[in-house]
Amino acid sequence: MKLVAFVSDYKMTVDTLDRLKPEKLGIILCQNGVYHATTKENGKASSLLNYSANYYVIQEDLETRGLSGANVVDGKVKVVNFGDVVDLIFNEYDKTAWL
Amino acid sequence: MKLVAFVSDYKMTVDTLDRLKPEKLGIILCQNGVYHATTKENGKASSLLNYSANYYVIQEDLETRGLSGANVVDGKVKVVNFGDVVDLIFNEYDKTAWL
Amino acid sequence: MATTKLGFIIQRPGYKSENPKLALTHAIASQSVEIYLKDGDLVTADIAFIGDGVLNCIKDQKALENYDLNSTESHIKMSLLLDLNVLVCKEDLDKFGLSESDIVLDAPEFGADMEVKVVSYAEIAKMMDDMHHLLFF
Amino acid sequence: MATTKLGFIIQRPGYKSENPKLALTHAIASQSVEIYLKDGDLVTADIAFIGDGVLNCIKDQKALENYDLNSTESHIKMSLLLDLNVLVCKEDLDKFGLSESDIVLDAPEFGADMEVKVVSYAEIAKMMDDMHHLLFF
Amino acid sequence: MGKLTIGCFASLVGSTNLDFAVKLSAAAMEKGHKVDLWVSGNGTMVSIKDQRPFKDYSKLEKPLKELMAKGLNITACEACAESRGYHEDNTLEGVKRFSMDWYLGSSFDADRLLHIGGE
Amino acid sequence: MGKLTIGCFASLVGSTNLDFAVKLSAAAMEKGHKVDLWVSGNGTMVSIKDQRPFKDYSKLEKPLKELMAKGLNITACEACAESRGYHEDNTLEGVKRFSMDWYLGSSFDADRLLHIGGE
Repeated sequence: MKLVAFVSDYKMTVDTLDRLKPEKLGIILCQNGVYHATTKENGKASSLLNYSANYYVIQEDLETRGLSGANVVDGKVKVVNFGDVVDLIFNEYDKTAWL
Repeated sequence: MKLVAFVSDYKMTVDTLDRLKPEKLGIILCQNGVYHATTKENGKASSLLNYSANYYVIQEDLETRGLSGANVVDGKVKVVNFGDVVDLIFNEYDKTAWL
Repeated sequence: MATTKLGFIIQRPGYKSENPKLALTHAIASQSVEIYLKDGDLVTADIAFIGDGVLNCIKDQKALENYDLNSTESHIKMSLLLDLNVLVCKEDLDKFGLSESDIVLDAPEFGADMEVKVVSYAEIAKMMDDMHHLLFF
Repeated sequence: MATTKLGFIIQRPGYKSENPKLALTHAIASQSVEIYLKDGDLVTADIAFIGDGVLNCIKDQKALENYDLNSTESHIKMSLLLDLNVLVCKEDLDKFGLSESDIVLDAPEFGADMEVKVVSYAEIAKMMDDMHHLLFF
Repeated sequence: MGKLTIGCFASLVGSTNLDFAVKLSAAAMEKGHKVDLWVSGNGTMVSIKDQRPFKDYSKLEKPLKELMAKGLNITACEACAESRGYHEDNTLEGVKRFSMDWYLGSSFDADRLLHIGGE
Repeated sequence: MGKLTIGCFASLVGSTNLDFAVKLSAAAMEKGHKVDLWVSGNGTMVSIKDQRPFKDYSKLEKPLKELMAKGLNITACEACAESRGYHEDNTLEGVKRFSMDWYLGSSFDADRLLHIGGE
């Protein structure tokens, strides 16, 4: 399957992403999940960025938290808007998971 | 200070207990926090039981989750009811923290 | 005549959140969905407990006695009565040191023929592949 | 004539939960509590951001533009205007690689004289010791 | 153009899960997709009418009304609403109330389903 | 005998935070303590009258009424309630509605305060 997962928390309480092995994985960082794209702890990027996946982060949720400016977003994460999310859901993946 | 902390989750999203250094610490396991008293992962007791603290777990919340019977509760945790919690709050500690 | 298959994946423990219960009550609603469908069309619900979600399956839950609330256990039994496919991840049970004797396995007192299936995660992954849509709780 | 001191400890990031905002609005309510008290009696509120809670302090939050919602930033500034003591844990800022230039420090545009104090955790612990009651968010 | 069914369960005024569901609905409809929105659990909170629009609290009555006028189909779980004291006469005009099977019925011909559970 | 002030913020029908607050209130009053209960945020949900008592959902109207009859002092945050569409005429009899300063006022002479925030 082609699965797109939404991560909306900074501290995750489930390890489901470690188990899912879809043929194609997308991860959309939204709400407090956006910190995974921007925030280093002791200089280290979030381990959530270590999956073999396409990463996206929602612009509005970055801005809301004072995290605008492309320079703060990790290079492997693409900044998107809600319209892009709709296209990802319909055109690039066949199932969704809000974790 | 003498602090009694309530832990109501199994997966914690804060590390506040690591920071607090009261002269006396009580930890009351309630709601899904009761799993810390009963549940071993790969044979290991929860690391939440490693603090230098007095531990309590609420009987009703154990029972609700099918965890009755003293034999399932870790030896360092005392099973209490809500009346006991009231006495702990008023007589043994001076501040509370719901984490 | 078509069938849409839904997979309900429960990954968190219950009671502190309404979600595991709502997963089961929504899955059970697959039994009355025909009023919205044409004759012969179907929506099916498979249920899987993974991760900390397997803690929902521990038996003898006294939620009615303590919270005047139907237990998650009773909702699992109702799912069995309605012939839903209920899977529990064996690796996660093993991790918690839980065996089949610790969890809800059947519901003969409800008159249910179905039983909970303790299966490897690989089988749950296969189920997820086979579904049209997934709902994570 | 007595004073009750409350410590509001914010340990989680904002917006996904209402809690950090409610911490600040409740702390601000210490300014209007006298209607419940006798002359000369006081309730004071000190605020501390620790752990992931320091992420609430990042400046230039566009919550009004995106969610039609007052930002946590604006609530911090309102706290300063009302002369509340606002502490931010330096070790946690350091861990996240955040410096004073990244966070809300003052609110001259609100006419506030107070400034946010970036302090070591030891000072926050001292504040907590000094309070009559603690409220964790 | 396809059909998107969104379920929003664990959200509440004050988190942004319902805001997310409404923003995504708007974006999908903008692109010509049909959207069904199911609210259950605490998500039913969005179905109450006359919510006072303070700047300190999430408020969705206005965008929801605009989207419903453009064809958004929104239904609240009746039992979840009643158990919270949200009754028929208190419901935002245009929001339907049905049993949980409505959500499953909507999924039948949905091209995509996004279930916003979580905490 | 002392005074316990409890604040319950992040809870909702469906979690057991409000149940916890009510059970603790009952136990404290049983021992002769005075209890003030402040509900704010989603906790204000408990102040709505006519919640239908289903076995699948937490329900607190009955125990709350019993405790109020014995002297439990319960107040809901007015702004939090209004923003959710919970109005005066929909409020459980005996539950007061005030601004947030009520909670701080109650803390003034409280011997102990338990603030149930969390998620």
